[in-house]
Amino acid sequence: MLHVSNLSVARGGMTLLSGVDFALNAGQILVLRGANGLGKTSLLRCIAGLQNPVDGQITAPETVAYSGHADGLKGQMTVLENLAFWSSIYHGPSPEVALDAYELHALADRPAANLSAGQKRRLGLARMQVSGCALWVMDEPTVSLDADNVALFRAALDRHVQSGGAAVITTHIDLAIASAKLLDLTRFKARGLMGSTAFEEALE
Amino acid sequence: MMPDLGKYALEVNSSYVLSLLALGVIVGLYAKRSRAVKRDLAAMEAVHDA
Amino acid sequence: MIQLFLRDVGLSVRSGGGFGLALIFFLIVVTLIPLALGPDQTALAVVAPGVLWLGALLACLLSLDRIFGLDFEDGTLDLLVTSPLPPEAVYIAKAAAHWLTTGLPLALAAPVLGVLLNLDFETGKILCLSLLLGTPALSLIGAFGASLTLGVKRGGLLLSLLVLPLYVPSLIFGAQAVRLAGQGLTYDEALVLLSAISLGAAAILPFASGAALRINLR
Amino acid sequence: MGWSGRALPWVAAAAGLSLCSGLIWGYFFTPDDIRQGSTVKIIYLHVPAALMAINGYLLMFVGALVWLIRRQHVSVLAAKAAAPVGMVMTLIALATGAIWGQPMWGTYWVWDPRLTSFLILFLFYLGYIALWAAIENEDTAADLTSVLALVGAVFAMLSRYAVLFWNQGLHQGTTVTMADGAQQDNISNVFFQPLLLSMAGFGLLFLTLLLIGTRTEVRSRRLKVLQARERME
Repeated sequence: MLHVSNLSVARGGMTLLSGVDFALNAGQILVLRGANGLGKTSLLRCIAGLQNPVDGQITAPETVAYSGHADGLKGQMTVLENLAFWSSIYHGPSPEVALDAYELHALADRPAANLSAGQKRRLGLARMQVSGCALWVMDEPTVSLDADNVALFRAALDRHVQSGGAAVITTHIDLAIASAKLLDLTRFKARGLMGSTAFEEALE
Repeated sequence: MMPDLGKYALEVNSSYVLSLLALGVIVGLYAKRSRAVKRDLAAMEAVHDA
Repeated sequence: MIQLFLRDVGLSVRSGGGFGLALIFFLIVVTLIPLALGPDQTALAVVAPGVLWLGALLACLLSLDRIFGLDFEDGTLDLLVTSPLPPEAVYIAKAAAHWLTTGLPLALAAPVLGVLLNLDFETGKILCLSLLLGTPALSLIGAFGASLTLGVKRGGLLLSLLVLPLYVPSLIFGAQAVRLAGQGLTYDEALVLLSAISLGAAAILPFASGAALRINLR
Repeated sequence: MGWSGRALPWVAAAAGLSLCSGLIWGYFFTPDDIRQGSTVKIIYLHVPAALMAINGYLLMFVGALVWLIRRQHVSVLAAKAAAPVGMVMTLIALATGAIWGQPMWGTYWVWDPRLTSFLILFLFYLGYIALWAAIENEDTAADLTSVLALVGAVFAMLSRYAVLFWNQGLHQGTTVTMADGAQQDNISNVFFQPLLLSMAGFGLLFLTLLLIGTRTEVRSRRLKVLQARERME
């Protein structure tokens, strides 16, 4: 479903990771590990199509569901309205399933602005369900979630991969997902290699 | 030596002075920045090559 | 795309959405003009077309940074660009929502405020028509400018600097049409050219703006 | 970087020579016009500056286009280097035009289409330079300013026609026709030869500054890369 080969990723004109290779099939979860500032987020943004890689190739489905550091919620809209909006943008399944998965029924008519940080995060994760996309690309999904809610997330993730989906997740805590493949990005760290060689050519 | 500019001397002279001043300023700025960047780059490359 | 348009319109009408601020600004500008120029009725009627067009243009400028700014800050824009919706469609939906919540109310309010500046009813109709034809260009150009200055912190002033020169043709043709109408001359040509700018902007700017959005989120 | 470094001293010398000789010829050794008196000598500054103001924007347009299509860094850096020079040229054209206008039209500023278009062109230059300065990431800035330059060029043309529509104007028609032979009808050789020389001077000066500026931008980008590398190590 996702195939990444010889990928180089840059941020702010500096190549952070190079030679990244991995493949992900339907039904698999890939957990990317690595220190802060290593380039995890930049790698995910490349996979989601928000950023162009410096080098290498990504084969991914046409649309993927991406979740970043910000949840992209509108405070003036209720929980249900937020989900319904994203469902219509993706032409995805109805919000009911997502409300079930993250036990958001009681909050459905509450404006998103009145939610706690953990509740907002749950709503952000519930958005992945209404996207209907097979590949989930998630950046630190469990930030500000307590143990119970991490369990909800794990259950939702399990259901997603069992129905033929796949997910790429970055995290710096152990999610304890038994089925997940682990990939430490530290060994792809770019050493002394910079982007923008064009200027050196121009100087010749 | 000065040409007789008649009653428009002020206009003509101020045009020439202002324009040459403006050109001088932009040339000066470009030359100054060019020198500064050239010097910084040379210093940086010297450190790198060493 | 229609969903995004409806959501943007809905958000701006709800509390804290800023709907109506442009209208209030427009009203205040029109109130201040006679205070600055003096109460002479004939003098006011002479400057009314230009003042009303300029007031509408400035009112339009006020809300531009909200078009993409709010969605950029809370991460929605990232999600919209990764969704099946192309950035060009995001731009069109947002510019259209901005027009519906800003340009259209301004166009409808202008003849009413024109009464305050001694603008006669017939000319007021042309003013309304010229604003209806011209404000789409203002929203489209403004949203383009907003997409360019997305990543710039406190980019409001820069946005005005970029957008105002682009507003020149619309302002000239729009105000000219009303002025000609006020003098009883034919104004068709100005209105046609005004609509041509709006149509042209709708044809070219989605691509420029879509590119700018992609570049900014990179 | 190689050929431009070798060419630079020659271009600079040619620029200095033709500019000085053109302006000296124009200032000291040309007769006064019958109607305009000695103010005719302002055209040796006004016309070349106006020409380079427009060519500067044209150059930015081409540079931006080449960058967006071919991703040639040098072309966008040339566009960046051209902008301040073009802006100064616009300023000179505006200032000399206003000074010339005072005795001729009786006022420093009239809202004449041509003057107004130049004022708008000045605003476009300002916007382009301000956008470059506001964006930190260099490649993002290159892309966004290029998009602005393309859209700006379209709107600058539009403004030109809008302004003509708005006011038919006082400005005399273009004095210098570029078509061969036609200039004799318009402007006599006494004025035309030094004008041609100072036009060449302004053009070569523009080219000199463009070369210096582009080389500086290239070096400055390389410097930034090296600094970033140093921070990484």
